[in-house]
Amino acid sequence: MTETITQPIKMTRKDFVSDQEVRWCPGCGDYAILAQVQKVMPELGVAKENFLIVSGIGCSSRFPYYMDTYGFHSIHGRAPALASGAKIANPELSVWVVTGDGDAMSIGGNHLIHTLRRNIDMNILMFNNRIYGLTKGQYSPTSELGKVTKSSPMGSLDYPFNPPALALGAGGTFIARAIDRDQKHSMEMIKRAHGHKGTSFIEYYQNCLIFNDGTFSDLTDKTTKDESVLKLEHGKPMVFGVKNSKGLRLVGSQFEVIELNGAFNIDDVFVHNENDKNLAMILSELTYVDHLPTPVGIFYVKDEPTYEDMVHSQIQEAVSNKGRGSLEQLFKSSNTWTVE
Amino acid sequence: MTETITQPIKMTRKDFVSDQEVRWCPGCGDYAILAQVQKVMPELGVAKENFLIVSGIGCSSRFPYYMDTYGFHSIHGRAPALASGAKIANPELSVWVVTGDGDAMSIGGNHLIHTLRRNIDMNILMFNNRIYGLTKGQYSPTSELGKVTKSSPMGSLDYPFNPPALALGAGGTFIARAIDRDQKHSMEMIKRAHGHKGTSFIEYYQNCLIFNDGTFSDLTDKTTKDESVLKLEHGKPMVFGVKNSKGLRLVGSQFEVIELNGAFNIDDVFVHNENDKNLAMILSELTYVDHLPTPVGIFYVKDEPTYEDMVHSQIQEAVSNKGRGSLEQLFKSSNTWTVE
Amino acid sequence: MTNSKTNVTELTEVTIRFAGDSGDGMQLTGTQFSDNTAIFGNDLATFPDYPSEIRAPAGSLAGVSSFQIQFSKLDIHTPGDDLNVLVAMNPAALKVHLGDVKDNGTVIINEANFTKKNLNLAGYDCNPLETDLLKNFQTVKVDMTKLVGTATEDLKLAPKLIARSANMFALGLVYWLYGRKIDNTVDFIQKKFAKKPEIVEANLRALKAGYNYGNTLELVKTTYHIPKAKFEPGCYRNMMGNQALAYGFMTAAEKSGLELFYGGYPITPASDVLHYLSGYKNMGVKTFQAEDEIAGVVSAIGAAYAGDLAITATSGPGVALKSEAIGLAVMAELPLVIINVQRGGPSTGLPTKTEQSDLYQAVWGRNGEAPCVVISASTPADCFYTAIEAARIALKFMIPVILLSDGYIANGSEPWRIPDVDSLPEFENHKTSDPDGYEPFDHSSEFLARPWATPGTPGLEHRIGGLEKWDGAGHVSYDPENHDHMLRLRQKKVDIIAEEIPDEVPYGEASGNLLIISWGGTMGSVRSAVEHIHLENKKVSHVHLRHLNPFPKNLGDIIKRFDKVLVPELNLGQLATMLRAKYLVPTIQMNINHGKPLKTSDVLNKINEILGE
Amino acid sequence: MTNSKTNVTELTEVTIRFAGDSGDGMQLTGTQFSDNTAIFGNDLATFPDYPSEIRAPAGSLAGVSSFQIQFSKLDIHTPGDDLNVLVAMNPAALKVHLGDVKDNGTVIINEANFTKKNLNLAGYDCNPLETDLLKNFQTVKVDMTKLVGTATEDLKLAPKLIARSANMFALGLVYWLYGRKIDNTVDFIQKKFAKKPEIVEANLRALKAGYNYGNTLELVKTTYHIPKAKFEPGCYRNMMGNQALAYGFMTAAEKSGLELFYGGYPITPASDVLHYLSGYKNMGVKTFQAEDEIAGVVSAIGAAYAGDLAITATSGPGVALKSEAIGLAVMAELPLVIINVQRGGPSTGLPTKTEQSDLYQAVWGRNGEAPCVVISASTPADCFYTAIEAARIALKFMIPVILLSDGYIANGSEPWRIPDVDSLPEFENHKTSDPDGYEPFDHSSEFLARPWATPGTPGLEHRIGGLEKWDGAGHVSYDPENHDHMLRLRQKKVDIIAEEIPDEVPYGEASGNLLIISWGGTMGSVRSAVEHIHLENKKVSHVHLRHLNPFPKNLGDIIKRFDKVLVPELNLGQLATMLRAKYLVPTIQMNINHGKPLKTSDVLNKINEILGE
Ligand SMILES: Cc1ncc(C[n+]2csc(CCOP(=O)(O)OP(=O)(O)O)c2C)c(N)n1
Ligand SMILES: Cc1ncc(C[n+]2csc(CCOP(=O)(O)OP(=O)(O)O)c2C)c(N)n1
Ligand code: SF4
Ligand code: SF4
Ligand SMILES: [Mg+2]
Ligand SMILES: [Mg+2]
Repeated sequence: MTETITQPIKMTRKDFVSDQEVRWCPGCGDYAILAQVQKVMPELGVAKENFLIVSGIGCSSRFPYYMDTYGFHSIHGRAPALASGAKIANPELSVWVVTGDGDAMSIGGNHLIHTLRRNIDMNILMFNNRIYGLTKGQYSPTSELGKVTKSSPMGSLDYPFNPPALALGAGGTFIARAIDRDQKHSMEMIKRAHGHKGTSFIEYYQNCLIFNDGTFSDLTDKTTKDESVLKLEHGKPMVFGVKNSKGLRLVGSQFEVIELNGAFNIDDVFVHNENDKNLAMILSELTYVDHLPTPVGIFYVKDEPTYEDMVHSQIQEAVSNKGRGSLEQLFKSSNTWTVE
Repeated sequence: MTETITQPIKMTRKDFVSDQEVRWCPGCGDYAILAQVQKVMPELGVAKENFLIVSGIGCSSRFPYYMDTYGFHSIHGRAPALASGAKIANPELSVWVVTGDGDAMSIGGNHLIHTLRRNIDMNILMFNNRIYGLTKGQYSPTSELGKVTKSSPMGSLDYPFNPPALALGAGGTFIARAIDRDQKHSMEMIKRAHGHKGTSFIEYYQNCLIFNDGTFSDLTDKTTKDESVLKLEHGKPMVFGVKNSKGLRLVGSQFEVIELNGAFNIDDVFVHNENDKNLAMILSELTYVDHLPTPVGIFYVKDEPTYEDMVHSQIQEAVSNKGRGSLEQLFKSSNTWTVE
Repeated sequence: MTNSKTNVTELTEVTIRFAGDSGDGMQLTGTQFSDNTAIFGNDLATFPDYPSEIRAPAGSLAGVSSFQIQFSKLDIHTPGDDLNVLVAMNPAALKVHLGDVKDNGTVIINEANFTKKNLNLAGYDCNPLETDLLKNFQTVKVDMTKLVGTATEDLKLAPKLIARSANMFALGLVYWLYGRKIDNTVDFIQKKFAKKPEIVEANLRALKAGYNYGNTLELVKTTYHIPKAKFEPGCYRNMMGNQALAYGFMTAAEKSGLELFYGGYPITPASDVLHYLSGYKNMGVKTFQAEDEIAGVVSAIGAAYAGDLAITATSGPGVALKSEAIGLAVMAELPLVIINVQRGGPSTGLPTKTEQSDLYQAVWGRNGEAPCVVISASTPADCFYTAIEAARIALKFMIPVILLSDGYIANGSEPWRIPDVDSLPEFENHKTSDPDGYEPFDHSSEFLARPWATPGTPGLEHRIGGLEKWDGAGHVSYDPENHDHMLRLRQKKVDIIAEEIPDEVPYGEASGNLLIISWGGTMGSVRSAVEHIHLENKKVSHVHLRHLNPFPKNLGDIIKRFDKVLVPELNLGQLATMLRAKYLVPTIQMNINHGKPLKTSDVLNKINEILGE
Repeated sequence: MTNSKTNVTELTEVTIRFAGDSGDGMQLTGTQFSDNTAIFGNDLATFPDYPSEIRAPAGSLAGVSSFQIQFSKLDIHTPGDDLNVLVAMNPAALKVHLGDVKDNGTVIINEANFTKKNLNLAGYDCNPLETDLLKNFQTVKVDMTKLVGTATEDLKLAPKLIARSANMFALGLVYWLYGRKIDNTVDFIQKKFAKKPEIVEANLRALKAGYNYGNTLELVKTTYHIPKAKFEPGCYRNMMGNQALAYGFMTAAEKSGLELFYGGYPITPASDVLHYLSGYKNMGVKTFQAEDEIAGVVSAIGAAYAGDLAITATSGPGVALKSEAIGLAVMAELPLVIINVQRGGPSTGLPTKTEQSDLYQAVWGRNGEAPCVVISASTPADCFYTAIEAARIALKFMIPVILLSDGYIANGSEPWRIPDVDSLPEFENHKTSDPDGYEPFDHSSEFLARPWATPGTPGLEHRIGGLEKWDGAGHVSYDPENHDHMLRLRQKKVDIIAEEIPDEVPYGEASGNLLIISWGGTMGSVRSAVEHIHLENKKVSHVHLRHLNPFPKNLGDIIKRFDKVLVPELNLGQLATMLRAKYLVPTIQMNINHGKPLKTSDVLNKINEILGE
């Protein structure tokens, strides 16, 4: 049930570039992510023909066209469900879902949470630009309250979803956050997602130059990013700020910022444990808190049997208990009578 | 925008009993909940004609027929969306959604999480019997892993949702749990839900006698319930067990049971704070943990402006800024020219 | 075995309905009777009718559950119209069903349940057993519960268990009335309740008590004998419609060398397809109970892309939800079967009742020009062959197929001649692994089927999706001419299937005064009516369509050879609309929407009315 | 103002297309030209055509954006077929659009963009300005970018801003060519960019530079004059289709004394309805951007139950998702309008292109017998009146109405005579507050509309839902006769609307050789073709249907008076199927699916072909 390696020839990024012209706005964050994925895939030890990339509808969802793998550009919101069927049908495949904040969290919210709870082995990359790009700029379920857009000229009135919190609440077993502009870290996240057997969810902050430029600039601008990004690393204290001069400590159920220059030192800083769900939930709450940094990296990982593995073990179990069924047997599995 | 009290005559339970014969299996937990709601409603100070009960499809969703209020038995999974429209259209109404674990969390999961994040003022009572009752007994998204049902003869393979965790992850502002058999506590929960301005979500444990009898018997049987139920009360220490002999304390990010007879006393017990979201999330994780009690009561409450209030204030603001629009104005709102 | 003083009369066919409260075990009783009847050798058809509510209050009208069976020495097609025998276990059952009993028919009653409370619940002001309501019937009143109590006195059973065993008493009595042996049912009871010996004993004693009661008490003057029917030689079993669908798709999977994937969400009356399939893990069946109907069909589309024989089953409201995704399957040209076990609509409608009102939806219910193949099953056993046909078409033509069944045939049953496994055809499919000249949307094959390159196949990497595609290469294309071409090509993919399915042969003469065209579950009633009318030498013929889109290619020619065309349907005229649009033929409609199967007698009346005009 | 050496030729009508890269501002240029033309007093119609991709790569074929306008001294109905003038701002625009220019038409080119890179991107091997590709046209090659640069030299602008202002140069040039004043556009620029004086200045200089360039350089020998059209007296403005829908529903709400509720999910090309409505909070409009289409329509059903005028707008894939809920609205008999701004299907299809292929879906795309009223808009301004008609029917008959528009009329524009607010009719509705004899499903009113008792009304508490309901009392009913009755009643609710809508009056004579029946956005092209053919005294008449379900009651009679019936549609024959089924009339189909509006010339050719047969 593991992805087989049939292709010993070393692949490169080019092997994953399709012949289709890339059609995103020049400067769109999607380009960076595409490059990151194209760079990571050759290194995963998976034969090229075993990759399947499924998407919904949105700017982000055009992704499969640009990858020289099997790909399915499906309908709006349904990619996780399509990917589930494909993975159950053929567990050998390395299945990837590329989706947007609208695709995954608005129309597709239900499939997303159900896929997460079922723990079907796939890697969901949600490009969160906090806007509907393809339909030209309405607010999305991750847009901040009060956002002025085409459909909310006086400001939007919906409180946004907090994607890692929702994914954790749904029972997800791998929850991470990456940023389009941080190539090294993002590639690391993609690799880890691939390595996780079960549903991996990466919230990928992505800049939409046209309709929502700069939403994440705090986290990407050289001058501000140190202060605003908290890089989560398993087993490491949660430090951030210029020269890691700050840290987080847990008081009761709340995080507090401490300065590591006087009263506090590194031992007072809470150490990240990516296997602690309670911690992950508390960390996810930092997403929209102004005076606390935004965590990126792996919030949570848990190893649990995947849905499709259980499907196939039930089949094996049934076969070994009852023997492989035949049509003959099936047809005669109830009272029969013979007419001569 | 508050529910107006136009009916000074004191109402009783009978005022809320419709002329329709109640058609649940004898002994179904739904009867108890119906009685609880019928007893609470007359006390809420809301005129009878202002109640609107919306449901989806399922045994539980037949609820509106039995209430002598306005009611809409809609389609499977869509009750929160229908209720949203009604509440936005007429914020004077006291809107209630009655739904099942399948209706709310399977087909209706998306509307549920979006309603929760928008904080539209309504009270959602989700009758969780951890089974599909009306369709005669398939496992539901809240059924425990390995459940043998008509559609899972070798045991179900889906990890269940944890409803309070999902609701918290979605951004809910009032999350509680009640049990059909505990009338007094449940009525208290209903009242509190009504009192909360915003989306209230009550996970109502409900026994399905026919297809899932006894799922909650641990929590309702006299002999076991003290040990297995943790009643959350704001500002009170989290004690449970026979004669409240046990308590929970928080160590780092994890709860631990302590016995209150020796090394520990009541001061070591964590005090519940229904306004602490981090705490609520950690508590919600106790749902499926064998050696820890199951919390019931209010996990979390937060006061935040409701969606429909914001809609109507935008309208008011627009009117006061631009004046109430007229068709005349509207028609001439762009370049015009006159032909004589 | 029959008491010497009782006469035995031979009959051609009989219709019996067992009716009682949901808790009275009528479905089990009926199933036992029909299994027994089948094994005896009659032809038969059954029709179970459940209340919609889960356990409606005991004794209420809404809580009545019934099971009807017609059995015969001849070939029959329906569970019968009017009843020879009604078994009414309580007043509500009598109230609901008495109107269907023939004059002078037999009504068997469990007096025990005719209590004041039950009479009230049924809306009887006074006890019908004490009025002359039953005077036109042969009434057999027995306090079954009491007699079961007596027969089990020594066991000291709980009164509840005694009351619950009354159904076996009734069954025994009816076995006696039709000169049947009880052995099969004895076996069944012993197996079914093996772990509960008390229940076994209670049921066996009740069964025998009922049988002996008839035998010894000269209850009625005559018992009946219905000789064996003439069946084609072979091995037979009973088969229900939804079961036959499950069997059909498992067969198709085996015969095509594919694995079977089922993605779906429970809904009455389709859920049993999922239930049956989930029980055959040892045949490699993968069932995925999805979060909703959309995920059900979309997961199946994913499985189809990945190379499985993929199906989904639902009912009308579920198809509505799936319709966007079915359009995707049309665009992606993937093999997929969507089963719709129809129920009463619109909206939630009458969810436990039968109807044929989703034909429009199947043919026309999608955005854009999104033609699908539509076929329908006509009897419970026919569901097996219709499933195979659906899979065959989907695989051969790389196209989604909608299979229409309905609540009536889904839950009904009839004897099924078990086919020889080897005689069942193998299936073609379009899997490919050859990169040479491969194009994902290559339509150069005879029937326009595109190649099926599944993920995992080296060198055939490609992308598909819901945007318009360039014929051949399959990349996204906004080219105006290509779009027009592709719309017509997808339509043609459906239309040319008409070339490949067998011509229709009317039942009856090739020309005449009246042609009846029907589809789906009305097959039996219409055929029976036509058989009747043939006895009067009338020139009436019958075409029962399995293929609804496309129609068989000679249908237009057949129609031309008749003066009039009658289209009976359980809707407001959906097939009629299709026939009128396609053949510009005036149709006479017969539309009855009672949530029940069509009655042979109604068809017969309509035929006579038309011929008499 | 025109240079003395240039002749002025008078023309009846002209078609111009502005085409360039998505970044070239063609939509703005086109809109300015049409506003100006409207104010001048020509009749006009416009057609913007966007690329489907958000900012496809600059210079690519996929990135070409265009705006077409036809203007005339006569009454016109379409944005025109072939072009008198093409403005091509880059090689890709030339490549895509040159084929549509009339022989000897004018092609205005911004030479600046004919760089090697752009030529490559457009797929030109060599520069078409240097070949004889343009020899059949009057070609005006200008390095607009350079000239704008010169004109703004003193401002020291960024090259990007200069390049972006080239569109104003082109606009100025075309203004000059048609003898128009630039004042309106000057005003517009000043207002629009008020906060960015640099941009104002750049644009104004470019505009004037273009104008003067024509004026001073004797660029062409002739300029043109298109005299004012004769309009009905009144006050006019330009109106786009989606905008007109929004205005229509706001008007309906005011006129019915109801509040307007919009629930919906964005989708091309319907999103603008939401955008417009969300801008009118000061008219009390409540817009709810839902999580998906299902929540969009279901929230509207909730709002309708609560007493608002409730609408939802989407396109075909969205209607597919809404179809289950529309069935609920049918069952609940609530007033509701579902707008479908159609686009190319099936599935995601050609999302930014126009088509008429969701008619089947509107009429037949639901489970069960779920009849809805279906009406369609035919021009941008007609959307206003169609919206009012939809709301009127929904409220008067307590029924869901599907309103079909399409991408072509949604984004197109035409002059709209602003109606006198008081002359617009008030609306009836069925709100009730009288408990006396109240029954929720009382159908005793003239048109079978049930009373509308909204939550909050004392004494009228009641329950509704999707299960079959007892006529009158409205409680759940499984009664067979009642179900049949209710199915027919709901069908009748639609059918009797035919009694109440005006009879159709064919354009042209009442009888003749050929009747053309069309619907929706093809109105203009068909009408133009028929006007042409009337000049030849041919007996061709035209019926353009607004009401598609039910049809106007005299449609069958009209059809009988013609030898032949032609049904032109942008699909594979959906209205044709409906007409055939209803009237058993053979239809000649004309089906073009290019994702573009129908061409007048194609209709004309088809008419001639038929008449010539
Ligand atoms: C059923 C359906 N509804 C609506 C749409 C229109 N639509 C396409 S993409 C999209 C949202 C895109 O937003 P997101 O998922 O955030 O992707 P992005 O473009 O921002 O990458 C919408 C509303 C559609 N294609 N199908
Ligand atoms: C669109 C649609 N899909 C499926 C169904 C069938 N259905 C009705 S209720 C139900 C699930 C009921 O479970 P739950 O919500 O837990 O309610 P319960 O009966 O247990 O109270 C299902 C699958 C339906 N009515 N409509
Ligand atoms: S609209 Fe935004 S998200 Fe879409 S391609 Fe352009 S920049 Fe990227
Ligand atoms: S099936 Fe279960 S949930 Fe439904 S009415 Fe019966 S006991 Fe209650
Ligand atoms: Mg987005
Ligand atoms: Mg349930």
